Amino acid sequence: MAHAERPDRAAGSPPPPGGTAPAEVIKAVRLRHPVRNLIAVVLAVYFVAFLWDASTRKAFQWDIYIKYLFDQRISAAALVTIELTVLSMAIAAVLALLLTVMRLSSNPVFRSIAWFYVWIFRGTPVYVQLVFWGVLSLIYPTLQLGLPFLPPVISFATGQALSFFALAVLGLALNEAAYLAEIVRAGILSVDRGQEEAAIALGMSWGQSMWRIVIPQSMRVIIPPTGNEFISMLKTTSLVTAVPFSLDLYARSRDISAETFTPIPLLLDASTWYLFMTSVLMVGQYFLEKRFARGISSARPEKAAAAPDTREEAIG
Amino acid sequence: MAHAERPDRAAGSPPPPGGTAPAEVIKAVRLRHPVRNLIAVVLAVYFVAFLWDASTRKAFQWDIYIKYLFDQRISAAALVTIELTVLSMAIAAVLALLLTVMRLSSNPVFRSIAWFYVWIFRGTPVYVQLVFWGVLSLIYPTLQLGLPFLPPVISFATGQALSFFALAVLGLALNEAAYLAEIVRAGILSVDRGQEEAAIALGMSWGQSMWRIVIPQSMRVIIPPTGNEFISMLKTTSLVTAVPFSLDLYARSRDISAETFTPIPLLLDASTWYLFMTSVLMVGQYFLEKRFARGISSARPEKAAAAPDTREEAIG
Amino acid sequence: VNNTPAPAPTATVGASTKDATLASLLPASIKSAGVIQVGVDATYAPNEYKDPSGNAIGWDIDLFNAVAAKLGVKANYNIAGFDTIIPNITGGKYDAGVSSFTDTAEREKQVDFVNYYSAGILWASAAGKTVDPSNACGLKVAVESGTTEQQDEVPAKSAACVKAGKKPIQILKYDGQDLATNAVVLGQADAMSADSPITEYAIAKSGGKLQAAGTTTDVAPYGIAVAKGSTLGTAVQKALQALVDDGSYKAILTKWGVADGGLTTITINAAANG
Amino acid sequence: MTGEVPMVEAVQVSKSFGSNQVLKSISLTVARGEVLCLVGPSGSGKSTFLRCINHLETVDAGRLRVDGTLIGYREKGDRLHELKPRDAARQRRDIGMVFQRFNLFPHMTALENIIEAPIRVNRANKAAAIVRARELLARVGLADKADAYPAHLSGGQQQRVAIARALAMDPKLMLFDEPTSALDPELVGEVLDVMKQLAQSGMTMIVVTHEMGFAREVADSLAFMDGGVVVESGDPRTVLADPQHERTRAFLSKVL
Amino acid sequence: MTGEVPMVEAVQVSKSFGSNQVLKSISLTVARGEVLCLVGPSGSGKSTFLRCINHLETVDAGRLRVDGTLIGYREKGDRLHELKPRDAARQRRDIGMVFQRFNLFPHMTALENIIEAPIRVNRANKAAAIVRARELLARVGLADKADAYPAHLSGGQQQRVAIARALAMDPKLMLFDEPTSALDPELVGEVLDVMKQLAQSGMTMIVVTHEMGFAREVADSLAFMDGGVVVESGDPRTVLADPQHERTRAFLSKVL
Ligand SMILES: Nc1ncnc2c1ncn2[C@@H]1O[C@H](COP(=O)(O)OP(=O)(O)OP(=O)(O)O)[C@@H](O)[C@H]1O
Ligand SMILES: Nc1ncnc2c1ncn2[C@@H]1O[C@H](COP(=O)(O)OP(=O)(O)OP(=O)(O)O)[C@@H](O)[C@H]1O
Ligand SMILES: [Mg+2]
Ligand SMILES: [Mg+2]
Repeated sequence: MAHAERPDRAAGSPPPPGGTAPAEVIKAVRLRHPVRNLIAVVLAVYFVAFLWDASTRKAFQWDIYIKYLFDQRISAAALVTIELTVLSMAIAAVLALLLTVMRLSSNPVFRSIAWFYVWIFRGTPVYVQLVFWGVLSLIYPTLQLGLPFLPPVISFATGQALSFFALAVLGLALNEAAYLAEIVRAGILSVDRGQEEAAIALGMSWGQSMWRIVIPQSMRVIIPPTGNEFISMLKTTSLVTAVPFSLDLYARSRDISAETFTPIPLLLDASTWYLFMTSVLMVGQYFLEKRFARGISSARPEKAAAAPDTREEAIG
Repeated sequence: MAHAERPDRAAGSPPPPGGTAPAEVIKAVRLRHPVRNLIAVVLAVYFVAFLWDASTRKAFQWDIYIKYLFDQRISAAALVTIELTVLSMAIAAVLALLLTVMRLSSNPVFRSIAWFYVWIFRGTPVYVQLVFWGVLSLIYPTLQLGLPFLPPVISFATGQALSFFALAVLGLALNEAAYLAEIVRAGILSVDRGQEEAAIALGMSWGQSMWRIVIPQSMRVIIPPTGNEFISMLKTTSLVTAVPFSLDLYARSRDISAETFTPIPLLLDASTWYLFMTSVLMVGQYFLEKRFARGISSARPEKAAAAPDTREEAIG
Repeated sequence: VNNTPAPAPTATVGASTKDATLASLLPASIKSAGVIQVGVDATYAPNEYKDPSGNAIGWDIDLFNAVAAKLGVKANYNIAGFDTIIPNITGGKYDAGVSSFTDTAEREKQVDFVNYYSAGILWASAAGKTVDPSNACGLKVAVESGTTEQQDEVPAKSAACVKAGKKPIQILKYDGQDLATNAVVLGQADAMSADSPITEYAIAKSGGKLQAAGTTTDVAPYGIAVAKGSTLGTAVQKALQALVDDGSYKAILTKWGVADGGLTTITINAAANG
Repeated sequence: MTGEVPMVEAVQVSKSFGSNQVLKSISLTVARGEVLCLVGPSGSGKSTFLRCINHLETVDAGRLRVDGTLIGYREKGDRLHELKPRDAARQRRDIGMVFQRFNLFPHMTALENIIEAPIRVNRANKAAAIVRARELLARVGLADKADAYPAHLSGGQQQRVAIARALAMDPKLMLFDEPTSALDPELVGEVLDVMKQLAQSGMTMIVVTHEMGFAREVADSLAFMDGGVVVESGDPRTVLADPQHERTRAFLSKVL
Repeated sequence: MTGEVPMVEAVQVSKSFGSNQVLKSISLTVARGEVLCLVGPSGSGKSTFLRCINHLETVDAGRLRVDGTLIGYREKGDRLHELKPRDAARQRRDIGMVFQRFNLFPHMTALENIIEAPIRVNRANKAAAIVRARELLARVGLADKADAYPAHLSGGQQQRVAIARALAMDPKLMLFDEPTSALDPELVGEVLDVMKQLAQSGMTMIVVTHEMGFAREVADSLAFMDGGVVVESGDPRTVLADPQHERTRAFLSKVL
């Protein structure tokens, strides 16, 4: 017979805190992991030894590292790197939205052109693309806007109009747009179709359901990879030397080391700044992700929510 | 009263194909999208005009493009690029697995070291990292293996032991490992926790449940971004000039243009090869993804599967 | 693959044989290895550039191969970015830098130079476009990163422009001389500034796409860079002097069409020592 | 008299997805103020039929009218024209729909969920919309949950908010697609109670459900669908007690 | 006589997640060959209790024995030692578990799902394992579905495969955690039938369920849990017909 022994509480009333007559709390001998702990200790010692060694190693020329870390040229170059990043990400975001609308369109012309764009820009190295943008004004000395096969309406000389900075931004933005477009598309596709249907069923237009319902929810999926792209863009700016544009962080640190013949500490300076800036962005991303997950993360029918279902919930 | 009018079929028997007395099929006037269609036509015309213009534009020097497209030096360099890609991805994959195990470990030393690694390598530009690997032997003329603070067991001269090719592969692999580690981790976390529990409940060990149950399923999540990383690596090899290693596709095309003074067609040659190789990889990735989705894509309790639930199902 | 030993110098030009007394001057490490590790930026034709299979060639290479042969060792050419060569010598990765280094007092603080040639600076512009180097204010001038042209010559001219109330020169920095030269051919830059042998060679090879702008100026010695105080410097100096004396030095320069800047006496650190 | 035009009138409605004919000449009418329960096995086309009524799907053949208006098409002379998206949206405003999986907007509170469509679609005054939303929340027994996000509501509460959200548009007709089948058994009752009230208030409703108790008690008629056809229909008590067709009997024996 | 040791014996078992005490001194026994139904509202700790029995969770206080063996700990003298993962796995082999959401391995066919553990864990001969798996599939009425992937099976079929998978390890005890609550009502019967058969064959079972009909018909005893305590337990017919406690009555009035 199965039966509850000692139903020692009056049913219907919550048990007193701590429980009456609590069973002995189990104080078991914890499981040990001797091998794992040994490896961990060895690794930790190696790690410390490596840091210790690095801090004393002559080749790093830490005195020079410190001297130039806050050199005005370096910090000014870091600012240029930030400008490049922000401008090109902003332009890329606008382009990406356009591309996404084109790719989700039912019109085959829009879809094909957007596909072609993404194919070209994802298929070639950004470094090579930047070299191309550098010679843009040679290939197209004047850019003409207007109807094809007719005299142009507007026409301007690319060489004058576009500085190397502008070309660097353009090159980075056009490349990035192809990646962001994929991210935005994936984000929109990730929203449960029922959401759009519920909105449509309420009489909302496609645009309203997109802006009010689908896009806010897709942000949760879009923000993390976009944050990554932002961080990645900050690093990609180190390639603008291909344009050639040479006022960014890496190029300037290289300029200094060409004068002082101390490339290693100046590489370290540049790396430190990159690391600092990307770390700031990572922290920012963390908080942004938290904000956009608001009310969404556990939005599922009660049954599924009751049991911790995916590992992410269980761990994160 | 609600009632079914003309229940003209004997209930219980399937209706004859086509249906008896079919209602008139609706042949409605289709909705037109005049504005959208106009934009599409204009875009298409622009696109064709652009291609037409490019095909005749002198600056591209198509004759030289064709002359060097299958130049033996270019195709040999493409092979070197593939070698760089495959080797560094292979090494990165092994490292990434190690890092993932460390990050999922409950031991804080393992987790911290893995975190530190990922932080450093994701926080600095790969171009700058490659420059670093190039000067590795200046910083560490000899590498010594052994216990810290004791005389080394093995020691070898880095300058001799590591060619620039080896350094390029090493630099690319170490950078890539940080990214792959994130991907593998996300893939493992994406598998429903119930899967591991079911395996554990059957008496399988953690290792068995990982290898037989969790990892095969995580592949569906791991493969697509890993494919992207592979493609991205192929393009990143264009940066090995920073090491400096100069037998890859981009560097060789530059070498040729140094002799011929025709950089634009040679950039196009390199781009064409990159585009070709990445396209082949994309096609390969498509089939790989299909394979690994086997039996998994629609694996959910029947209720949810009955109604198309997410947009991805509805569209893809 | 990148560190392929250069092909042996041809029999007719620069053939030289081992001189045991000179060889004895070599530092022990090189002697035992039998190889001199050389850093070279192979984008500086005709001084040093790459053959179709990617190996370093050029008259600098021919000349140094002859030096190595005199010293009874082989030269191994590591193709490198120009601005990384000197740090690699001070760091001990390369024994020597053979890359058309202009011997300057600034650089002599880092390394010793065995002077082996006298080169000037010469500008070039696209054919049909007249550029005056002494009045290039507001123009775009292409240079290779890390060269004296990038660090000293063009910035000085630009500063003069600013002083005179004119627009500064826009300096376009490229990772290799080939890119800088091509920038002029394409029209991305108005002119380029490089060492005279390079500019002359580029003009000759470009098939009429480039023309000289102004004349050769700022004549200064080239030097083979070695670690400060290394006996390798003396060994190379003596070996070069021997090549000058036996006429093979002249033969190599003549073969490449750059005999104009040839020296008769090989010195060390001419910039500081005059 | 308005009573003469039925609220929903389907005449030989057919619908295929590719080669799969899901609705095979369905004909039925629902009068104003009536409650129709639609039952049938999985895949029989119940959801598809509801979706056609709300023009989330377009019918291929036959005619479907809600309150006398053709759904999905505009009659112009003797030709049919596809509706512009704007006109389709206008038709949907008058038809409320409640889904099996609630489909509340997870990034909005219960109140925001309810006022969203009145404000955006009907351009209602915001203050007025909020007052009305609170009334509706009270009516479904959730006056105190106005500011809760869906994730913090139980399934039954979510579904009641979804009903309030649909009611906020003052629909003439409410469609329910298995509104209780994603709920824990304990929570089913509270949703059915709200629906019962709604039926009693005179709302015209079509309810796809497996809750035979509800059908028996509340529905004016019941239609049993299988394989895309209405196999049998009539008074729910009659059909449930004495099904005429073999397929109906087989299905009911499993469900009851 | 083996009958003297109960199959499951819980003595004042407690379990907390952080500050949330989910099981509060639960004591109960299940004798060999008995079927215990565990019912109670959501969050009352039913699943957690099952998971403790199978050592998917570790108890904080009290003692939990299966077939006389302490679960989760090893007694050595008067001290308790945490089990090594290998020993914990050995304990689990003898306990079958069936989950609400089936948790079949989606990348394996029904047959592969069943033979996986016998081959990997028990190092059974593959041919023998296949023969046995086919027997089990036949027993749950799915002899023809051996090569189907879970995605191509209905929920009821998946759950029956999951039962066969658990049986393939020849467990002494089977735990069922709401095995039918993710199923369409039509499919519930087929799973309950398999469980009924299993009970009749003498398997010891603990079943968390809302199916009171099953409890009444099959269970030897029924325990009602709420807020982490066993409020009431006894013969299922007695408890269901005449619950002693207010909470039990409130719950049953909703579910029945
Ligand atoms: N968008 C779609 N594209 C293709 N086939 C579809 C689509 N929607 C439904 N179907 C198919 O139409 C048939 C009827 O589906 P429907 O959802 O209407 O059934 P149902 O009676 O509501 O079943 P359930 O009880 O499972 O909800 C099924 O075979 C289904 O696979
Ligand atoms: N891994 C966990 N971490 C933290 N809290 C948990 C965990 N698992 C369960 N809980 C909590 O323990 C309590 C009891 O959960 P349990 O799943 O045992 O309830 P249940 O009776 O099975 O309910 P249901 O009918 O919803 O399945 C709940 O409050 C739940 O939130
Ligand atoms: Mg349905
Ligand atoms: Mg549970």
